[in-house]
Amino acid sequence: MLLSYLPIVLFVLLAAGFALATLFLSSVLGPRRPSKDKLSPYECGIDPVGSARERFSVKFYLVAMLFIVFDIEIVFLYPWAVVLNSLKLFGLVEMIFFLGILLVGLLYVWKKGGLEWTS
Amino acid sequence: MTEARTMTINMGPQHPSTHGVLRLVLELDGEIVVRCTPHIGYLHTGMEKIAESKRYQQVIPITDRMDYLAPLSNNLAYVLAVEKLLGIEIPPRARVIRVMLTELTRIGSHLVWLGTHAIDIGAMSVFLYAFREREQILDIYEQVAGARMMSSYFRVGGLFADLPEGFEKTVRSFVTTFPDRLAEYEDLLTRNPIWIQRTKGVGVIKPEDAIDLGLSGPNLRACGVPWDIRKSNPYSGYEQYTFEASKGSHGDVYDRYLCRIFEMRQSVTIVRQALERLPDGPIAVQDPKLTPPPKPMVKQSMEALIHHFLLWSEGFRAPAGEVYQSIESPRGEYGVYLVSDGSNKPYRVHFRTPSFVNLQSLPRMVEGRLVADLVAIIGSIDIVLGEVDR
Amino acid sequence: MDKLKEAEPEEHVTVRTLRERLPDAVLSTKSFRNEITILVRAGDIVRACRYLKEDPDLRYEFLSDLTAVDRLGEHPRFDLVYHLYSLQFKRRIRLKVQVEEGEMAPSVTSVWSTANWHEREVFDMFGIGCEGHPDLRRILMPEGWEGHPLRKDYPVQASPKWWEEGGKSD
Amino acid sequence: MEWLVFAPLAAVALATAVSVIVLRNPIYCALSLVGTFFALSGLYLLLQAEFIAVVQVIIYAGAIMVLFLFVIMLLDVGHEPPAWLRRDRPKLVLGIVLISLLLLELAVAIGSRVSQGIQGPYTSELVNAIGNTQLVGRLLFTDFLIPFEITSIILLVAIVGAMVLAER
Amino acid sequence: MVPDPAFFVIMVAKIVVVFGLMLLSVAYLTWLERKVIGDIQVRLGPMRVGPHGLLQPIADAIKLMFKEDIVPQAADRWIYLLAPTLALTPAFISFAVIPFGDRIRLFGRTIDLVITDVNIGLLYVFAVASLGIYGIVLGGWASNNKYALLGGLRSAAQMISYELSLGLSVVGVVMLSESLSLVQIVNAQSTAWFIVLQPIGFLIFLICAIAETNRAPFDLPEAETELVAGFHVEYSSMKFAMYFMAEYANMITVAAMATTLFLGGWRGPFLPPVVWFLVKLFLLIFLFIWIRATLPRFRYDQLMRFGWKVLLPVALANIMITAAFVAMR
Repeated sequence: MLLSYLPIVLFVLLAAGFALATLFLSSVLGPRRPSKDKLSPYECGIDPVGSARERFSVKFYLVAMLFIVFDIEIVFLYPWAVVLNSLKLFGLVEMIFFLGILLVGLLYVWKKGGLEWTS
Repeated sequence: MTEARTMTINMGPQHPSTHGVLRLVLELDGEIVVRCTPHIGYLHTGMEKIAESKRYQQVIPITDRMDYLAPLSNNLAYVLAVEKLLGIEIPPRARVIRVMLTELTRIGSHLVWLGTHAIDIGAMSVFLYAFREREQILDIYEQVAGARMMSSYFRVGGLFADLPEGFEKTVRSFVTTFPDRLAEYEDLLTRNPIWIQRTKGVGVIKPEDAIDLGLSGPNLRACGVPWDIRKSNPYSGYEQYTFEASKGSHGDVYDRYLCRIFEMRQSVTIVRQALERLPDGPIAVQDPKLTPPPKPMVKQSMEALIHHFLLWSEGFRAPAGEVYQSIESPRGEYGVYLVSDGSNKPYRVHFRTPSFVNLQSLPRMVEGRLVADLVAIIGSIDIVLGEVDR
Repeated sequence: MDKLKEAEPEEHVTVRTLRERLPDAVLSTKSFRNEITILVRAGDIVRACRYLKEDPDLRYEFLSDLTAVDRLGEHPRFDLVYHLYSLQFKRRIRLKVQVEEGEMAPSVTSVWSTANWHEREVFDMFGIGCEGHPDLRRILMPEGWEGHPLRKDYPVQASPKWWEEGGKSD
Repeated sequence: MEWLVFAPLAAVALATAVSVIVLRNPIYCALSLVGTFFALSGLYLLLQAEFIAVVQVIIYAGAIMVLFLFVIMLLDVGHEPPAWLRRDRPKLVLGIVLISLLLLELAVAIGSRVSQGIQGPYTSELVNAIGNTQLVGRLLFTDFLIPFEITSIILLVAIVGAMVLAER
Repeated sequence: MVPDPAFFVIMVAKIVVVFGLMLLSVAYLTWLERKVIGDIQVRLGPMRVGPHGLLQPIADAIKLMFKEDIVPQAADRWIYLLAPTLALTPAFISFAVIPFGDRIRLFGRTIDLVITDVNIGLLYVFAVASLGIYGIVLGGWASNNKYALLGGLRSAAQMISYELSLGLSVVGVVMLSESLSLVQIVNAQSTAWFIVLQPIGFLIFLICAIAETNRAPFDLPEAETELVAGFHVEYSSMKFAMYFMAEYANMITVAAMATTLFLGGWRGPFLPPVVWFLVKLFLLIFLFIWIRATLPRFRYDQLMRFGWKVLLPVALANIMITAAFVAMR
């Protein structure tokens, strides 16, 4: 079984090697004429005010946390889907419970306005 | 989770969707615009100052460069103001040609607006389609004036030259094909759900606010205020044409879009009517003190030569006084305030440009909305920075 | 050339009503090419504007334009020119206020928001300040600019001193 | 043969795990942790646990670390080492003691071969015959049904918790 | 158990050929896109370099190679360099498990036209896809540019949101084929393509695929007109090109996945399997390009709302309905 993963490893190495080689080549081939304006961050021709790395909207954390929860849910769905044919109705009922409980969570976030992005 | 701070970011002057060198300083909370401060003047060329040292006739090419998408509208407003100051009437043929060409200009300007507005919202194909049609309008400019953009075709007292041969055919073919093309653009946008989502209810401005902020043109009409100078205070004989002023009701980006599309259709009908009634006759007032005599005459008649020389070296003098003339340019009320001290140069010229005034409403429309809306709203106000900064 | 019949300014409804309601405000009236100009006393301009805007028979609710003229050599030196428009009655009227160099003119931003940028432009180009303006600073010229370009004593070919010194707009 | 795969993976896992603690820039730490997850995923693969291996990448590297990155980036946690590392002696001592205890425990466990555990009914041949995912599914939805359903409750709590945190 | 050396030779040959073809298709996809969009927009597209601009991608590559490689001063140098690599690598490696043809006989050997068939092929692709986010987020952050940061964050939020529905959309396929191996999934479609049995799943997959690859109308992360170029605004030279290549490689991958999962993979009458696979791939890519030329762009909040409030519930409902059918069978 491990042998079937060997091509993947080789493929990854090839792709990563290609990427690194490209990086290297362009840094060797390209000219280097740095200047102050060239090295400063682009902000439409005006010197930027403050740093780009500042505290950001809390919405992004919420998205990431919800994503984790639902990603875990999806991961549970695959083994279930693979064997559903043999689990029959039993499996269906199980999953209805599982998804039902999570749907409650989704509805909760929905009603609380967690899925609104403008406010 | 602590309180998120706002981030100050410059949008423009080097930005693809500020329609020129407009600089907006945005205060963002996430993606929501908390405050928007426009900074203008990056294209300030001091046109009003330059005009004070030019003879009346020489100011015309300067006006082209203000709203460079509608050069003939600028020409028209200026020459009308000078003619008002002089107290002269131009011959009917010149008037009809002026109307026809300013309406084509309106279509051309709205086409650029449509293309850029659409590409701002991501509908890139419309941009190229709109420019294809605008190209035909530039061809028409080229036919009459020799220049594709800065045509300076309207002159004080009439026109630069009579229409060339084949002109009517070109215009006729344009007005027959254009409505179908317009319908095609509408197919891509008007009922497109994404387009509607991006524009409906965005950048809403109430009619009383719009008046308070001095909005004019399609921006004002989209709020439901049916003010069109062509209707309310007709100039150049607009009262003789049948057309409708556009009218919206919600004052949002979508209504402004509909208004301009509607105006393009109306302009086509006006151009058609102008083609129908185009009379024969002179294209300028027959006053050698104001308009140059025909070139062959200059070569034969001493008097004509003197007039020609005087006009080119001294220009003409206008009576002392002041006038204000405004027209309905594609962007709204385009006014020219002219003060004369009786000499051959304007003592003071002021251009009341619609973009300058309309841009002022931007912060009121965008604050509290998303950056993406900002882009849609800028596009919908349809500003030209050459006109904002002058 | 000058053969057109002029209207009598004092017969114009706007002038009549304004004279009736604010007799002290109107200094003089004039008509040229059938355009009425009312010279208003500087201190009364805000009152006059508000009245013209709100009176149901006049309703000049739209401020078309606001600019200035430098009459160098005359006193007072500057004219501030207001172009008002009535959407309902389709009428235009021109108001004028005269200020001397160094004087401030009252701001009409409280009557029309649109006056904001216009007054900034007047300040930028002529150096006439408007009292009560919420945000009076240069608008077209860079913030560090010296002089006011549209004044008659500002040379057309001004020395580009500002650029030579490598000035930067904020 | 197995050692050939195991040794480098274990080395990578250890090295990246150490650099999570040692590196100063929190973003580098987070990326090192991603490296650890990959090495762990490889180890799972070595144990014939394909499903777990790939889930390790999806959940840990693909989801949880994204949240970490968000937090680090958006809060712009400083690049300086935390203050306790420099000043707070008692905590440092406590940490060393705890780590020593852990190591001791590990050593005892390895020495007494407790860790070998009991041979389960599912040999690797059997797993390969049925299919790893299929087997996980079959067991999860029959024998371990209750834990599975409880998971949904835990996830629900997580959703509510996230929402409450976001609202504050 | 050590397999014979021929196994390794074939394996390496397959890897090299597939990788080389991927690179070539990525390059020519840029040409194809410009040509197709040009045609839609009544213009010609590239015409100068070679006949019909056929050498344009090569010229572009050479030009980019020789461009100055700028690293902004305020940037985090190492992450700034690492990010494009992290974007490009995952974009290519998904293809390792996608079957692009039936087994063929060559030199007396049977060769499977897939680099490797693993039991969890489908999950492998998703795992790789979930890593694509790193290149974008890190690139946006490392640039220390506000536009880049905004673009990177948007992109991250968008990608994770649509990853959920993407994952859910194929659960129906898994139920019907009872396997996570892509080879098995193609085999399960010998009677009927899953697009027939899972039309809603296909639709959701397609929408999410477009969103995952950051293409119009979901091209917010780079939304030129708002964020100038989004997360890669500071990138120049080949580093910029790597993001570009990653986008197009991702496009090929998702089209190949859609083909494999819903359109019967390489299956089809008359023509050789590989040709069928390529035809389906091409049609999907053409669709992506067509959509880009036609539709305006979504707004960020609309996009998120659509992902969470429309796609997610619909995908869940689709699963339950499919499950009911499978369980009652």
